[in-house]
Amino acid sequence: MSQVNRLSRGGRIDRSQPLTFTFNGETYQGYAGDTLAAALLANGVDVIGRSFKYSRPRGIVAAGAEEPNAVLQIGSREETQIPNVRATQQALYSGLVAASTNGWPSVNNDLMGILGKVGGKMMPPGFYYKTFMYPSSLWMTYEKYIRKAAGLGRAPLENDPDIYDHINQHCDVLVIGAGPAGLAAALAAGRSGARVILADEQEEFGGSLLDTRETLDGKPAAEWVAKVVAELKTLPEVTLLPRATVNGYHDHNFLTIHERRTDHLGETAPLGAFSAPQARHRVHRVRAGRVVLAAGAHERPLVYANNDVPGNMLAGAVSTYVRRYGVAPGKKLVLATNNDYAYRTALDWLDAGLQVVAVADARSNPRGSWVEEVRSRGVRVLTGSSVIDVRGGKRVEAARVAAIDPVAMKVTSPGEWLDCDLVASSGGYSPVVHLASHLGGRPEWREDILAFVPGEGNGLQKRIDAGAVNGVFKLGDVIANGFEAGVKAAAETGFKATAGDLPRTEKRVEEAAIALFQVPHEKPTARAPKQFVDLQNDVTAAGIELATREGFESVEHVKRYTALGFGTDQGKLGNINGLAIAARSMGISIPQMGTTMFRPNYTPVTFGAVAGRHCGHLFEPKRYTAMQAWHVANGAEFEDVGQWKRPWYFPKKGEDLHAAVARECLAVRNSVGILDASTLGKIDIQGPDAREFLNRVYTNAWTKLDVGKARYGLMCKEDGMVFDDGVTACLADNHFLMTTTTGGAARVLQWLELYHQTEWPELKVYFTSVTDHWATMTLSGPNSRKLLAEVTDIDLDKDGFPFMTWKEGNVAGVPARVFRISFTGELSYEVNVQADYALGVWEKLIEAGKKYDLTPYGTETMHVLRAEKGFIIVGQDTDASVTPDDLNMGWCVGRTKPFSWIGWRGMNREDCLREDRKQLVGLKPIDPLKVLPEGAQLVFDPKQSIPMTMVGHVTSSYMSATMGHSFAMAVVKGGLKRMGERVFAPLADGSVIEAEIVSSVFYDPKGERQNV
Amino acid sequence: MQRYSGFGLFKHSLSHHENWQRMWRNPTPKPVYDVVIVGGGGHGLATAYYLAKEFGVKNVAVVEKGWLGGGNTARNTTIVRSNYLWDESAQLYEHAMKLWEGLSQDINYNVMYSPRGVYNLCHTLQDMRDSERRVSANRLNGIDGELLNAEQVAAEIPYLDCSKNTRYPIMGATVQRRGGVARHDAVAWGYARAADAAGVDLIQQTEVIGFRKQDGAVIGVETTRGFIGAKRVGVVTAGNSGHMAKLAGFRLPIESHPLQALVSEPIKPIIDSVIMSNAVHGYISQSDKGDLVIGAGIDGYNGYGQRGSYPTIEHTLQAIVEMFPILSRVRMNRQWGGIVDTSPDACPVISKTPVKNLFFNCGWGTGGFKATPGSGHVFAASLATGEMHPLAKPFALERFHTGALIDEHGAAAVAH
Amino acid sequence: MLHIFCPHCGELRSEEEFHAAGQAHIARPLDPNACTDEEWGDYLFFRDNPRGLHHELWLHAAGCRKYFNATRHTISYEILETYKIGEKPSVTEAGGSEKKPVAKGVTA
Amino acid sequence: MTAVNVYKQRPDKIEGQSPLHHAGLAELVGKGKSGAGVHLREKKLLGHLTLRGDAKDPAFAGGVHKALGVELPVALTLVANGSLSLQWLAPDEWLLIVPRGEEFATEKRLREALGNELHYAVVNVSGGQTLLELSGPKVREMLMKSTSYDVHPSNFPVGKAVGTHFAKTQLVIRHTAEETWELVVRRSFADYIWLWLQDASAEFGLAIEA
Repeated sequence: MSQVNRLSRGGRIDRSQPLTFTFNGETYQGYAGDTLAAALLANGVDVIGRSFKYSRPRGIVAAGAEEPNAVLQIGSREETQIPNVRATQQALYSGLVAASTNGWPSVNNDLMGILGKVGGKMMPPGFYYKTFMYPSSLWMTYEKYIRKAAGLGRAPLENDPDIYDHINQHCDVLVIGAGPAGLAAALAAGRSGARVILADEQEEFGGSLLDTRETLDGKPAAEWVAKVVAELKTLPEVTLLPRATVNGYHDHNFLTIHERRTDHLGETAPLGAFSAPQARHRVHRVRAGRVVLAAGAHERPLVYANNDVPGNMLAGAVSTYVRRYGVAPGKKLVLATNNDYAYRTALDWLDAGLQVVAVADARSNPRGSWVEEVRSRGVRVLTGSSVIDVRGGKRVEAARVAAIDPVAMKVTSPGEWLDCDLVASSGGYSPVVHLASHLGGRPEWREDILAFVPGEGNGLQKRIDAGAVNGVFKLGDVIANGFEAGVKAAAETGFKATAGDLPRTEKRVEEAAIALFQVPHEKPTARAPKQFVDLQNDVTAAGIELATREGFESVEHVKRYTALGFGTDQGKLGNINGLAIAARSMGISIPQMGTTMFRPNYTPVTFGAVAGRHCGHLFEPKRYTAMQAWHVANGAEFEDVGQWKRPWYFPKKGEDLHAAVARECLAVRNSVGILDASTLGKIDIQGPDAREFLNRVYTNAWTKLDVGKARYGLMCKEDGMVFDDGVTACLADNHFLMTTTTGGAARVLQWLELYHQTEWPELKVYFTSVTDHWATMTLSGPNSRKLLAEVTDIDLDKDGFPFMTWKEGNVAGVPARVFRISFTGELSYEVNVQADYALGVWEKLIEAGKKYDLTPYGTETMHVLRAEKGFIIVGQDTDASVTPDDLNMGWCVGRTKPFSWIGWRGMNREDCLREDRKQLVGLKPIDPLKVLPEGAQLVFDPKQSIPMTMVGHVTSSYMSATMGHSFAMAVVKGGLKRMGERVFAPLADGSVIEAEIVSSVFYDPKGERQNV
Repeated sequence: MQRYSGFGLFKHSLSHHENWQRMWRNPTPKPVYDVVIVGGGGHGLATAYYLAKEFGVKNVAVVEKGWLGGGNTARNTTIVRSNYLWDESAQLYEHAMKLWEGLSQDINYNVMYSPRGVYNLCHTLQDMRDSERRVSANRLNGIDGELLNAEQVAAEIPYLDCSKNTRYPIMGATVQRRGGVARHDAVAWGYARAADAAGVDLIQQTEVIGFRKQDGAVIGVETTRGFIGAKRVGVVTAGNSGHMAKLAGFRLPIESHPLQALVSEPIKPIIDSVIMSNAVHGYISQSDKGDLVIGAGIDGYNGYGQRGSYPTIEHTLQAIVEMFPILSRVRMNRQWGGIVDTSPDACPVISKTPVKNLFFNCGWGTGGFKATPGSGHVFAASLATGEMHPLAKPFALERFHTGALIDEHGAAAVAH
Repeated sequence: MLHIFCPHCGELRSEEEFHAAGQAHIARPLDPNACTDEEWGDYLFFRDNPRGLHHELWLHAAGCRKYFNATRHTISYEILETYKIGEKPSVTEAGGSEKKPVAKGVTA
Repeated sequence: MTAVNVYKQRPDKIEGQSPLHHAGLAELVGKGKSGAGVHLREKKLLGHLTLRGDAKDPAFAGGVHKALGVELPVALTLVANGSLSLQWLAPDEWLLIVPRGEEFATEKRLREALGNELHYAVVNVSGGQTLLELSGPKVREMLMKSTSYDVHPSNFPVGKAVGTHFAKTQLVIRHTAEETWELVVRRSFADYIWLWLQDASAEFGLAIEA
């Protein structure tokens, strides 16, 4: 099909660059410079989709972000599918594949449309709340069918081949919108030397100037645009961002811009410089000193009967298609308006050599310059009239124009049907106030222009409005307003600016519009043919009236009940008409009705773009120890602990977790194992009050810990609940090294700082994280001493270097601090070296350990071994409701310490002193081969019917290769006084595991093995 | 009350829907009520409804500063579940769940309760332990719950990335199949209509600006439309509870934070259950209109602005794309914020207060919507008798003094 | 995203560098053991949570790692001042200060 | 010195492995794209010391000056003396970077100068962090993709150094010459930062330098 609607001349398209694309499987041609919408209109495509609720045929209405109907599926391949692309904002590229998002079997022959016609009468707003209730069991079935009708486009089913990224911008002045006001503002501010960003959602800068019939300095306005843009490009501190929509205006003048960098080139981003992937979209995260909001205004359509039939368009959009794209979306135009500006469309249409059947102006006696110009060119201008109804199925065939009384909402003449194929309407202009309201600022109604403008609001936005958004519509005034805004914005950020030269504009008389938010019909609204307010959601004037009749009186209620403004256009087209209709039906004024809240985004933003590069391998840091390469080379499986990757176990060929762990456990118990313990938090503490500080933050006493010794400590929060634990060593009188759990390292340090900085600044102490500086490897097992002795100059004599002490010396030629502490219950040495040298030490230990069958072990084996000893893991055996006494660790509570340390008062509250609290005990399953699931709930009476009385749960549970039976740790109500009693774990499969309550220390209760 | 049904809809279509009645009246406040409920959100309206319907207290007013259901009821992500860890909360939420199951019929308003299954993903060994603990507790409390392994999760949730390549590979999940979603606005409107029909006065656009007290007991509320007397007052003003407490002269163990959510553009159904993840911090479901409904954790600072900070939105969508890489090209339509009253143990406060005859129901944190019917029911029972309903008793303010907290943090670190 | 002036670094930084740490000026009782359960519970859990000016504690986590105080309006999110630990706010709800929030803010 | 345990932690003769050892940077030298906009060099295995003390106390400030030959830098700045640099991290905290192996002697010198009466701390953190030097015409733009801190020269002149948010972690950025910047990176995050830098630099071309 040729481009039947393409004009032979004019427009900013490049007729020498034809581009082929497909829509719903048909191949078409457009030109470089087209939007997809322009190209579809050029090819005479009338029906672009079907409406959401009634499945009525719909065509293109607008030329920009306010388009409600032309919402298409783009993409030729599964992984590049993009749902819900507005054809008016998609540049045409060669090979573009587009399709309608609904309509079955096709948009032109849609079976749902028949259902819509028949059932439509039964689908007023909120109909679904009133039905599908009986019988209750059937809702899920109803829902299944309702969901079949859901949605517009579809998500791809394969992963996105494209990447997206972010950039952080800081500027003195952010100018939003590069129409006449924005260009002027950017120029004024940019010339001052201020850092300026100019962002505009369109493919090129210029806004309305790209298609206006008005002149500047007697020349086409686009020439002025080109001159300004050329100068802006020479200013080093000015950043120009076309195809970039400012979508969110957040607190403290932080804004987000969604830049579509390659969507005009194809459905997936081509490789860029250095053959690197280019980001398809980029989000600019902008902190702006001042914002100049020059977002323009959206034209409102008139709301008349059957105003959704394809061929009903916005007047301004018709001009845009004609003048910017060289496309005439019809032959015979009827124009309906309530204002002067729309007359430009009639003139543009005439200039294109096409027929204007009539202009229907709701005003009784319009005499503006453009009106007179239209009259002078022989066009029939019907005053005091409007289009009140339209005829046509998939395309407008005729429009009925009649005299109306817009105040009384009456049709006052029989009117006449005028044959036409295009009805262009204009109901006035709504400033694009969205961004100005993102922080809650309420727009203000201006009766003189019949529109909401951005309110002074609450002063939270450092924002200056310019141009149409500010209610300034005359071109000369708009540019002057832009210059003023730019100068002011620069001045307020410390730059001296002067306004640019105002280009000369045409002199003319412009007259005010009159209010016309719904065109009357002979029949009452409820009985008239459908008058659509929100096209995407099939919201009609009758629906809005019904909502108010049912008591939905707040604007938010009306919105929610009718779905007005819930579409992907977010009500840009219909909201003002809708709330005016609601106001009228309740007998209140528009400002009394108010607007709904505007929230980001102004237009939809790709998920991937919001996520940026923070996905896949960059989703979150993976933290590694210095021995990571060795672990990987030796087949470790890893466990996520916080952000760390820790070796979980080291399977040998054919081993599963259980086999590997059994082997690793036995190796430690019988010979020697090695663990990478580098991830434990380590905090260097220096200062004369270090000891006092420890006394205050640990539950136990630190006054008497000698230099050279180490001690285990528990930490509680002020509520007395255990929060972290670890061993702290006294390195010198005023010098300690604290260890924390892996996951707790950062929060413990922060907590120490909190108390030091806010409560006890008088204590002389400094905390420094040395977690990353030290690498730690634990040798554990009866042969650890022999092994270590081979590579160290430290005297390992058991009396000279006893349990819970530390020594300095060389290990494998590297200076080390060695701690004789044990988390396995075996003779153990924790070797700490500067992390840069750790891999070498580790490898030498592995080499030297061969003769002892030195076995690397992971966290799982560590967990089993420590559990055999009854050592807790904070976070596994505790949650935030466990006191030291609950853990049977009263020995670690300094009940007589003079200072009321953190946690002491909390653990002495009434509820913490109950005798029947859940207490940590050991469990020995009666069947030694059954391993209790970790987390399993416990009961005393397995015969009780549901709900059962739960008395605790299993916190840790393993099969012990050493002991040859399963065992567990658990918290049980009053458990410490129930030794020898039975508990039961009723499992999901119906079985019950029975276990005896025993001491939580299963292995070597006297601690003889670690103390040799 | 005009009864709703498919037949009624057909009948009204013949008269062009011109004869539908108001869903609720716009009454002038009476001088005095037996019970005044402050806050016309889901919980307040449910309280009023059950007071009138089940507890025979019909002289009731709901005083709402804005529009009915305009607070968190209008801003949440509509998830319904009852799989809580501790007995006290599990029983309360399960009470709500049972009411959800017959709610549309009870109030003759389709709230679209859709038990499509709620999955909580496990990404670490500790997640798995915690999940076993919770599911096991649910089961023994008579609440449905299953723990799935990674293969089962992959089979049940299409398009979820269950590979080992993710930052935090999925190890399993819990599922509560009776859990799901409901239509949030419909809950408020349905309760409002039913309460109105039962005689409750719904007084909108009227803000409570003080509590009038006599001898240490409340005797009514001062409002922007004057004094309204009451024998008992129930405050259910999520997001503003601290402010109400201040007006009443005491403090609460509550801090109000922004909680953000967002929706995509409507797309064809692709997510047919509710999927939540603590570790990557996001959750997602899809509405019957096709919008992906997405949320995450709260912002760290106190805030009543009904908006939060942008990085929270970024982190949330990073989590969603990490879980469902195919959604990367889908687009976010709108974001918004609610105000959540967070309590130290992530459990609500349903309690008497230092002021006699003044009751508070607050502190639901991120989980209030799902409790709406149960919360309203037990609060109504308490307001009717002046004594706390047994299910409400553990949630009294005293627990913050005795230390008997009900710590649900472990079970739900992510907002929902 | 908030823009917060760190009184130690002496410049405005993005919220991403900070952690909010709750209400400021909650002093730990000097003698906890003398507190009743009720007093201790009040210290632990009960907060002003104002709808309006809030004195709160922040940590410059990515910067100087120092805690400091801010006076912030909880509806408008406007920050009226930041000040060091140990200092008193100059803007208070009660006190008549020169500095007034530009807005009370709005909620829907 | 008895109140604090100070000892030599670095071996003399053994070659260590810097936090980016596994990345094999040495093998990548010269293999980058020509015309690269970003050049990366790991200044590895240097001596890093954290210094804590009261800047307002002349004894402390004087002692530091005596030991190091530089004044304590004021907020957000960096001073250098030959191969030694001293950077403000916080009102009571500085980062001192010295050539490899000099950290022990430097710490001793500091402790001698500061004496036993003052309350201060010196902590060797050499193993815990590394320095990445980025240079080239596109470094600033690459940094803009990585941090929300304003790296425009009007806000971030040469000689400034800030701790800030970077990608999804935190680090210190130092502006050392017009087109040269340094990142102070914690060891366990080094791999993540390396992955991030490669990704963020790809569009500008990345070259590794020895």
